[in-house]
Amino acid sequence: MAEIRSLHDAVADLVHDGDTVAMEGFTHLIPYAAAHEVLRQGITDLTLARMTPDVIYDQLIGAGLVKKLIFSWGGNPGVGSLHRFRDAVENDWPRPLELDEHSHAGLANRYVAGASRLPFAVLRGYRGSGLATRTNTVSTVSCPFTGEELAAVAALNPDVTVIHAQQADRSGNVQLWGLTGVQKEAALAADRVLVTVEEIVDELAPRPGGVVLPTWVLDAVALVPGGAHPSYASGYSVRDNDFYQAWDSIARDRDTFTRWIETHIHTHAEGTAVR
Amino acid sequence: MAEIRSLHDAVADLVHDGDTVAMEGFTHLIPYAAAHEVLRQGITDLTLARMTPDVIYDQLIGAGLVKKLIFSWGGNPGVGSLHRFRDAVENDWPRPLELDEHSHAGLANRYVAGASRLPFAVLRGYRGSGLATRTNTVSTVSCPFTGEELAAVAALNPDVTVIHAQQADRSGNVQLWGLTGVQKEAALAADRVLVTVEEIVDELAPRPGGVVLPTWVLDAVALVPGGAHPSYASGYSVRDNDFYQAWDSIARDRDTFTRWIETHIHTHAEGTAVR
Amino acid sequence: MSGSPHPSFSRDELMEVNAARALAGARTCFVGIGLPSTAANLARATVNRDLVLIYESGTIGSKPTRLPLSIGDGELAETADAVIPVPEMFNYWLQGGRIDVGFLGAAQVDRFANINTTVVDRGPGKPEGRLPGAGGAPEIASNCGKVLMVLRHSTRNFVQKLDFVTTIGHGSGPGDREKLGMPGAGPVAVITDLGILRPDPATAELVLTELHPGVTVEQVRAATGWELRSARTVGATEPPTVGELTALRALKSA
Amino acid sequence: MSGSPHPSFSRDELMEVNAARALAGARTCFVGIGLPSTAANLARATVNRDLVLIYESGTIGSKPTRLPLSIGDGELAETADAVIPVPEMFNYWLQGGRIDVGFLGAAQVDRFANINTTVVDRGPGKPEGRLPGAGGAPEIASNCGKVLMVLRHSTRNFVQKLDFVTTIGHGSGPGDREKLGMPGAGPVAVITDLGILRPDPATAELVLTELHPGVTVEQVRAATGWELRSARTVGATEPPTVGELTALRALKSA
Repeated sequence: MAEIRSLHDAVADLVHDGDTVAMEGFTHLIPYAAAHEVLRQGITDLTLARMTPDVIYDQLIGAGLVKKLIFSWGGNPGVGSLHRFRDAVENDWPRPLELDEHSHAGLANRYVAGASRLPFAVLRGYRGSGLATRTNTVSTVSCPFTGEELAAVAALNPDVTVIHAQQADRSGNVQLWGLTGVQKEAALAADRVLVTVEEIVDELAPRPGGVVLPTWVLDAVALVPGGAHPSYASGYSVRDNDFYQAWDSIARDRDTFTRWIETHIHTHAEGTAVR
Repeated sequence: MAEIRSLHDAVADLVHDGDTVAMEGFTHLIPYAAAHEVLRQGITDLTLARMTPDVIYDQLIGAGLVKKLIFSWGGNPGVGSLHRFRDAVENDWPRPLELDEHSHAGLANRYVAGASRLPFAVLRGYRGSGLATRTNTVSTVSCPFTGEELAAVAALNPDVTVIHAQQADRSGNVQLWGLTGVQKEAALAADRVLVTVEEIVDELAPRPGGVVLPTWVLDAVALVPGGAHPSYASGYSVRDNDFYQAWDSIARDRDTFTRWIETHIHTHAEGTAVR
Repeated sequence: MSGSPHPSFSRDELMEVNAARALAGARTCFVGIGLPSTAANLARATVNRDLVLIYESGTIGSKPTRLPLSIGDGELAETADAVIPVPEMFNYWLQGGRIDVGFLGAAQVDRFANINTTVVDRGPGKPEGRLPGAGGAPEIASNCGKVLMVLRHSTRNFVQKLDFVTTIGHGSGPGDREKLGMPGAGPVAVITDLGILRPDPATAELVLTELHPGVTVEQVRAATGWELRSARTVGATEPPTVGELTALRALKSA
Repeated sequence: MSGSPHPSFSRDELMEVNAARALAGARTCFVGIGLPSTAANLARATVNRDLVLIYESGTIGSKPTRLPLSIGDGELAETADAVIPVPEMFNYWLQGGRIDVGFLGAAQVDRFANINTTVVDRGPGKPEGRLPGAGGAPEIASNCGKVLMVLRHSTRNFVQKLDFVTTIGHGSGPGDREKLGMPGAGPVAVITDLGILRPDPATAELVLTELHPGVTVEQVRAATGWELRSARTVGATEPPTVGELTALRALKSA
């Protein structure tokens, strides 16, 4: 059952040094506020999983909290590179970053296997790609009916999944809608789940495209309006494309980045949205 | 692209003697009117697939149109036996009925593999069950990462899938909502798809729980209000539980059944709902 | 509702009330149609108001006001916390280990709580008798945290040897579930119209642990197709309370 | 909109307009972000008003009024015919063979239209340069009916040998896709700011088939890292019309 808690306490209790953490949200509903709380608490040696690391992981990587990244597309969408990610991979700054790199189809299916509590998933993928040679989480399996050889990807079961949603009710049932990405799979694959929400309501009204996660598959819900900024929460906010564009120059330089984190994250109280 | 057609013409063009046909709908939205049109046209030697054969397949089996049944639970839900199904299996009346029998989890995953255009799907299922010894569409596969042996089920790709939905727009895009069962998977797994609908509207308004099938994955849409009776269409009708209970005595006796089919199906014009 | 015993009740009502009681404390229940659905809905009206009912048609948290005839009646979806596709139900929720209790009926059960719902042998020269088939049972029995069963007690149902093994309970004894890689604990109680059988912790064989009011050990043994053993002490189930029977009868007449 | 040639346009606009034209007649397009998204949205405004745009974020039939910055901008979902989970997009729709055209960009492409978007070699003693990675490309290139590519022409992008093979186009020549069990036809055109390359039907090697107005064969060869061959007859692309350029500029400024 999900308890409704402060973001500080939920992060402190659920996210530990050395954990494998998935903070999902495909462009939409990215749980930035929770990531910033991880930054403030200095939780480190993390293995981070996300299909699109995005600026949220660029921040955690640049701050030196990440030892390994599981991902499938590591850019600043529509803008360019993730400079902190590149600097870590290319120059080991501020620490070396181990990579477990996939295609979107493969990583999505790793979460599907995780949510299904199967050890692997099957897809027609990675064919001819060099990706499979760089990871031990892609293999092959033969169809017992046709003999066709297919790709197998290892299940991904994070220690903790963190997502942002529009609404929770007072019992901790959660609903998200709009682009819902792989959030259901990432949540159901994890041992522990933290959800930040825009709003707590008396009753969840069924929404078109709504994904409901019952309270009994969650551990904590934290009320954090604006907690997806600079990404967005459909019905509550719009994507701050200007911030994504501004991030390019912030992250390009180590010192600028470090000052930005110091100014905008460490000096902010818990749960304060970064604008 | 789906053409909007009469039920007669759509069935005549899309369903052929000898086809493998899935008419899906888990208690809700069962495409009875389309099955009755198949009965009227005498399309025969069918392999029928459905998780729950239900009264709809009892009718087609009793009429002698079916040579094989792929299924996972063959009862009259909440009432008892499907007497025509039993008579065919036990006494070869009116013809022998070959069975390919599964668990719900297995058959659902056969459709998933079919929709994914994979040759098989993996599940932790059939363990210790005698079911796997009676079919050649269950096998095993070993996880290439953990060595665990899991069940593999062969993809099910019907020649035709027939479903009933609440609404289509004039371009043939379809929306269904409420219990949507395995209809999306059954439709996307098939070579041809026929959808009967309660209503044709100018524009599909997104609904909570709505499943949208774009016109370009469908072949024909036929307007058949009440086409799910005696099952139901959420928002349009309620389940006719009395009919399901009455079916027990209709189907128990071969002559009573045959007279019922003659009276209620063959003497009815196309698309007339059986009440 | 009153907790005092009710003066008059049927054997079926004893079975249904005790099946509902077995759900006290559970969070989530995967509900088969028929007796399991009666029990689960009665539990929501009595011992476990917060019980989350999960139906294989795709509903999570259904709160029907009357007993559904089928597992897909409209009210199950309309009152649910969430409605999901059937493949997701079996893959993410059932196989995903999200469900505490699976509640099953059966046509035949053996001493190790294995289940047959596929075919029955009707004697030499006669064709097999056809039953509905497996439905969700093999994976429910494998993947739920534990399994409850409810069925009427007769030598036709409680058999020495199953005519077909549809669904594994405890296989041929301790360790079989582990060998088969089944995550859940398997059947923990079989509630009948005569009493309750539970697996002996040492042998996994079903033994008589409770009798319903007015039922004798001999009656149960006579209705069981194998040499039924009794637990060291055989308890007695509490008679249905007025509250339980009122709720049960209201559910059925709604 | 007028069909007459526009007096003034940039190289990028030539690329974008011709990329959009390549989508005439397609029903469905899996749209990568950046240039492919520009082309697909321009196609909807010009040559193919009914084109179904599919974004990997889970939208089917998006109809944005301005160019999205990311593949998950809110307008893509709000204007879509359907919004689905990401795993379903990759499994049922892309792998399911439902999508006619995959439209990809690339950091490096070789003569067989294989793609690198993972890492680049920056010379001896220097660490590999990091690119964003595969995203959806390997399975888009495998499973769409055919693949279009759009990227700027330079020896940095059109290379003799990829530093890493992220995504297979035509492998090492004819038959390779079949051997790898790839259902789709693979890359059929690479549209650049200088012209269009297409695979030679006999060898699967990319050859120059069309030049944009004002571009010479020598310019294209100089911008290509391998000995680029030309088709027997090298055509010329039509200059952008006023209608095309107006639509393109409106999309970009919206």
